[in-house]
Amino acid sequence: MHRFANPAQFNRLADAILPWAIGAMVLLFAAGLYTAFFASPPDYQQGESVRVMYIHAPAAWMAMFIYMVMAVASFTALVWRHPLALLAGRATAPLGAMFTALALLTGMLWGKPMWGTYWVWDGRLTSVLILFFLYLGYMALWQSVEDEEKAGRAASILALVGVVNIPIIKFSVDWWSTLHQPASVIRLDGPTIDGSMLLPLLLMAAAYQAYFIVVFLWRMKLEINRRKLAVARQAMMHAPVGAE
Amino acid sequence: MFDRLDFSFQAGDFVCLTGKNGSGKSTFLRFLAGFIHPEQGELAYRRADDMFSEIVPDDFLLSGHQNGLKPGMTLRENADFFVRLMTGTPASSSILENATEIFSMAALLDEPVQYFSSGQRHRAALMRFALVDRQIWLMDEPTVGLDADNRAALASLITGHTARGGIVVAATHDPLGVPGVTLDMDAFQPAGLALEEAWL
Amino acid sequence: MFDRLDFSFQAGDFVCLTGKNGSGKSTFLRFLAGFIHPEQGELAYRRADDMFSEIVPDDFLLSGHQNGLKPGMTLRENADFFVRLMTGTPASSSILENATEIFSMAALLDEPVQYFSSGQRHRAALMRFALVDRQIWLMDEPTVGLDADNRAALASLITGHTARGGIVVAATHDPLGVPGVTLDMDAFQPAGLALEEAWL
Amino acid sequence: MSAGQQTSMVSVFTAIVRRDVRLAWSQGGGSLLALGFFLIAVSLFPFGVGPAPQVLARIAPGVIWVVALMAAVISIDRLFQADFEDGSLDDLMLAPLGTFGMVTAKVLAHWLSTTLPLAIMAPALGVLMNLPDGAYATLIASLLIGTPALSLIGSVGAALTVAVRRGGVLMLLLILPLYVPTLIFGVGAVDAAVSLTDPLPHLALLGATTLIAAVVGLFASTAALKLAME
Amino acid sequence: MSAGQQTSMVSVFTAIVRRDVRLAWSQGGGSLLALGFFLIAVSLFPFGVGPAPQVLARIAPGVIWVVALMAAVISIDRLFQADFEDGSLDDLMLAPLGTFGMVTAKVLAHWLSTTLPLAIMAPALGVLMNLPDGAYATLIASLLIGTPALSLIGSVGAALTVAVRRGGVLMLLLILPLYVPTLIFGVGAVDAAVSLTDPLPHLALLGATTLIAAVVGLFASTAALKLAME
Ligand code: HEM
Ligand SMILES: Nc1ncnc2c1ncn2[C@@H]1O[C@H](COP(=O)(O)OP(=O)(O)OP(=O)(O)O)[C@@H](O)[C@H]1O
Ligand SMILES: Nc1ncnc2c1ncn2[C@@H]1O[C@H](COP(=O)(O)OP(=O)(O)OP(=O)(O)O)[C@@H](O)[C@H]1O
Ligand SMILES: [Mg+2]
Ligand SMILES: [Mg+2]
Repeated sequence: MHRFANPAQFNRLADAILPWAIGAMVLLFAAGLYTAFFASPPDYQQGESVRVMYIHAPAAWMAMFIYMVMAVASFTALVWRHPLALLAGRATAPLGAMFTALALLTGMLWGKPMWGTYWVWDGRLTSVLILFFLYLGYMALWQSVEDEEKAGRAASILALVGVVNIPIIKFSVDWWSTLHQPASVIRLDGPTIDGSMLLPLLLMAAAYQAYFIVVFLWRMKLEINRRKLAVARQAMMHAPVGAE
Repeated sequence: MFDRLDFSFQAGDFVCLTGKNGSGKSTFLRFLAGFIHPEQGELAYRRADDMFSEIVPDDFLLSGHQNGLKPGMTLRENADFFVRLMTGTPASSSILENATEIFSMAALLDEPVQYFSSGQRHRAALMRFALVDRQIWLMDEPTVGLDADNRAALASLITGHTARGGIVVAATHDPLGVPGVTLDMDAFQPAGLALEEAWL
Repeated sequence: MFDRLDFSFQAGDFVCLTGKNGSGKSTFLRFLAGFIHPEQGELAYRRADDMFSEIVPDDFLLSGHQNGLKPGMTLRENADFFVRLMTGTPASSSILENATEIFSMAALLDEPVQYFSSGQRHRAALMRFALVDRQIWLMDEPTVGLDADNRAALASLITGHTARGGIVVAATHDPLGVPGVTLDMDAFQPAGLALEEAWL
Repeated sequence: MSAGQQTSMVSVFTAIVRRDVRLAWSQGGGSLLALGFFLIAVSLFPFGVGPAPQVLARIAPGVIWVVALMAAVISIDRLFQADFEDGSLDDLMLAPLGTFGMVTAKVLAHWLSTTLPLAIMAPALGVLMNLPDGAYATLIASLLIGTPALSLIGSVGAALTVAVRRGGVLMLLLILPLYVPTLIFGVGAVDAAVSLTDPLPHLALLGATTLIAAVVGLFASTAALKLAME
Repeated sequence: MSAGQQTSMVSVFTAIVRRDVRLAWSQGGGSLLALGFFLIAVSLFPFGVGPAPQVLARIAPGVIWVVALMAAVISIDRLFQADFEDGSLDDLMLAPLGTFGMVTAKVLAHWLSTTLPLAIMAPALGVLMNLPDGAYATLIASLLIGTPALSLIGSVGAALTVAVRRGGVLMLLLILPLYVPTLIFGVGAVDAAVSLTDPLPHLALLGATTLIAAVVGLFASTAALKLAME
């Protein structure tokens, strides 16, 4: 595990994975978008607007998934003081916030034709909104503490406290009987959705995953370089006069 | 933060940390007090019973750049809370009297700290060393803003403590007039380098 | 606040305020800068054209117990804002260079002030005297936290200013090593009495 | 020896609680101001929403709870920061009680001095907002059960932002989302009382939230505080 | 000579405005956080009041205005305090611009950096609160006209409490009552738009309030600030 603690090792690993991940991402997006918008039937109830689902549902899954990644990274950073884990948390947060925003926006756009309003204060919707706020808080905390290391660890504590929200999102539809429909794919007794709609849904989910991996690796490399630069600058600042 | 820093203090030492601005004196004191954890290496502490152990915060008193006084409370209330906090018992009047005498604070004892001048505040903060009995005193720039009389009082307070077997570590730019070891922080590897190796 | 305080400074003077803690040095400096108004008596100021006038704030620079630096901005940004604030023009690079050299701050110029040690911060604050051209410098404990090299730099900065006809008033407990008048605040009536008379 | 040690820890604990309660109520302390904020902010709503009694009654439980929550958060923002700025946090952490005990004492003091008085003052605001007669007991009960969670969760935010300038508002951002469950169950209880159904299930959930907040909050605050002092 | 003097004053003024806007938006500055507070606090109300769309729509203008007001007050509390604590207020007051000009520059910077963005963000919150479609233009207009008053009145409170620890909440108490006229006319305008009547008279009164706040606020802040520095 401490093999990856070395930034150089990590960079090499990332460079090896990236081309494959980018290829997979392009293919999956092409296939996913094609099946979602051209090669799948309109819903007998919702008509063409069902196609929003292929964007919306996987985005919502990603929003929760990325939060868990961030929480695991935070836990690793706090307990084992793993320097790369801090950066991993920092690299994931904007992605998570982006997918959460995407789920919120597509949900709102979908809500207008389906429910007649952009927004209702339904349990599922509000807990996703809270998730969005948690991402924002995490990023704000990173921004506002002066010392990088400290900032990251403080944000990690917040991320762990916020994990409480994930089960609330997942089960809110079951606890409160509300407008939002319950899970039909990710459930214990197997998916209850028709195969023609399941395929594009899964393809889009895979495409989002690939996108996540690509951007995550890019951002990690960026963070590592930024960090290196900061350390070098600090070293220069503290170099004894005339030492070099 | 520091490289190649290897030293030990023992009972009765007065250690004077000197060094240029930014050489790490304040950081080092906070490190000794256990606020900052070393990236490598360790800090060990040998008790009278000859067992090595981790640092126990009970053995320290630290006075830093801030003075730790509540401006709205009088000096007496501040001192009383400090003693309760550190020992769990109220300050006995003899201890309080003794502590106020050292820096001649008696006239100010029942004044709210917010009306003190900067030097008076600093003296009030230094009173802690006479209020509570701890072995290791960590002082960051203890002479700041003190007039000549009070510097002398500080010096004799420190001498008394080391004579009783206490340890005093003081970071200062002004000679305190107390004989002791001088640790020049400029001599150690500056900050940032230990980190650098891992990242570059 | 003070009773029987009657004095005058003139161009080229270096005035060293001394006195016990709480004798009113800081208060006196803020009074000179026009922040505090006298209860009785007045403060007059004679310009080169031989006219008496009220104090004009344009002629002062004050450095107090706080340093007036924004922690999130770099030293260069802080200095640049200070010059713009005081003159309305951006800091010329030659002036900035000269000012950083005096307290050897060149290496820190592009670092955010929040990472400075206490002495580095204080030096950054003292740079103001070299950044802007004002006749009267008011300094409250300018030596605090400075190491030996920088104290010497401060002394020569002051000497240079008085030689050019400037006035420097400094409250300090450490001898600065600059020849000048010493004004001992202990010699004046202590605080509170002026008020008392009016009420008794 | 061990018993003596024990007693002394208890008295260190009470010394911290008493000091903090005293500071909160003294000149410039936060409690009176939190109460004032509670009072004024709630009384702004009739200006904003209009004086129609049935509208006010409809939104009364929600407004009272939301503003109580803001008052709590505004007063807790300096739970550690004031001590951090004047250096006494160093002393508190070097005290023999340890950081966890110290945090517990300070949170308890905040609840006693600030959020508990909010609960006691709430009925008066209920009158301003036309709260129906039957709901007062539940309003007080819900606030009594829920306000410790406000102090506990707030302390996490206060500890996380202790070393940050302008921590206060950042803390709001971190903490308000975490207050949502407390708010939902608290208002739920009062609403149930207003509509003459049983508020007990809501109160039970509220109590559970407070318990979780106690465990998670105290540990997270301690960790965050140690971090901030590095 | 006099003209040269003039130009230099203008550039001192802009230097202060630019610095303050920059600080407000930089790491740890207040603007982003005020916006975050605005967003989060408004979204707490549906939790408190319940999700019924028509109730939300009914109280939307009031809630948005009240919370905008709190966001303004929370961000303005350190208008002078931050500079006071780090000593740069001394410099600002010794600058050739004079205290009145300096105060004007700082208030302008606060409006540009914080309260103006609140006005711009308000429509998004209107959606959350189910504000009727026809009212958005008036909501923005009322906030654009009314928010300068929030900065101006707030600056008086900030100046009065500058030397006080925990000024923030004390300031709330001083300032919130003074905000009432702005609040009433601002909400009045939006309510008029909701009920399809003419909002212009309300907006005119709101503008008058802002003008009065400009005159009284700047002088009062200057006087209060000079007093605090003694
Ligand atoms: C802003 C509004 C919305 C938000 C925040 C939101 C949130 C979510 C979340 C978190 C999931 C993942 C559920 C899980 O895996 O358990 C999800 C899935 C889904 N949402 Fe939404 N949603 C919104 C609006 C809508 C609307 C308007 C519709 C359509 C009527 C809709 C239909 C769906 C469907 C069909 C799924 C997939 C369910 C599954 O198969 O698991 N959502 N949404
Ligand atoms: N805000 C205040 N309100 C009332 N009295 C004050 C205030 N500030 C200072 N004093 C009192 O005025 C006196 C002079 O204080 P001042 O700070 O000028 O002393 P000083 O000579 O600078 O002392 P030091 O050497 O400690 O800095 C002190 O006795 C102090 O108690
Ligand atoms: N919070 C911080 N983050 C990053 N670097 C810091 C921080 N605090 C201090 N430093 C850096 O650590 C170095 C040591 O600082 P420290 O305050 O220990 O110096 P010092 O020896 O006490 O100096 P002085 O004599 O000026 O008080 C400085 O170069 C400073 O820039
Ligand atoms: Mg230091
Ligand atoms: Mg002084």
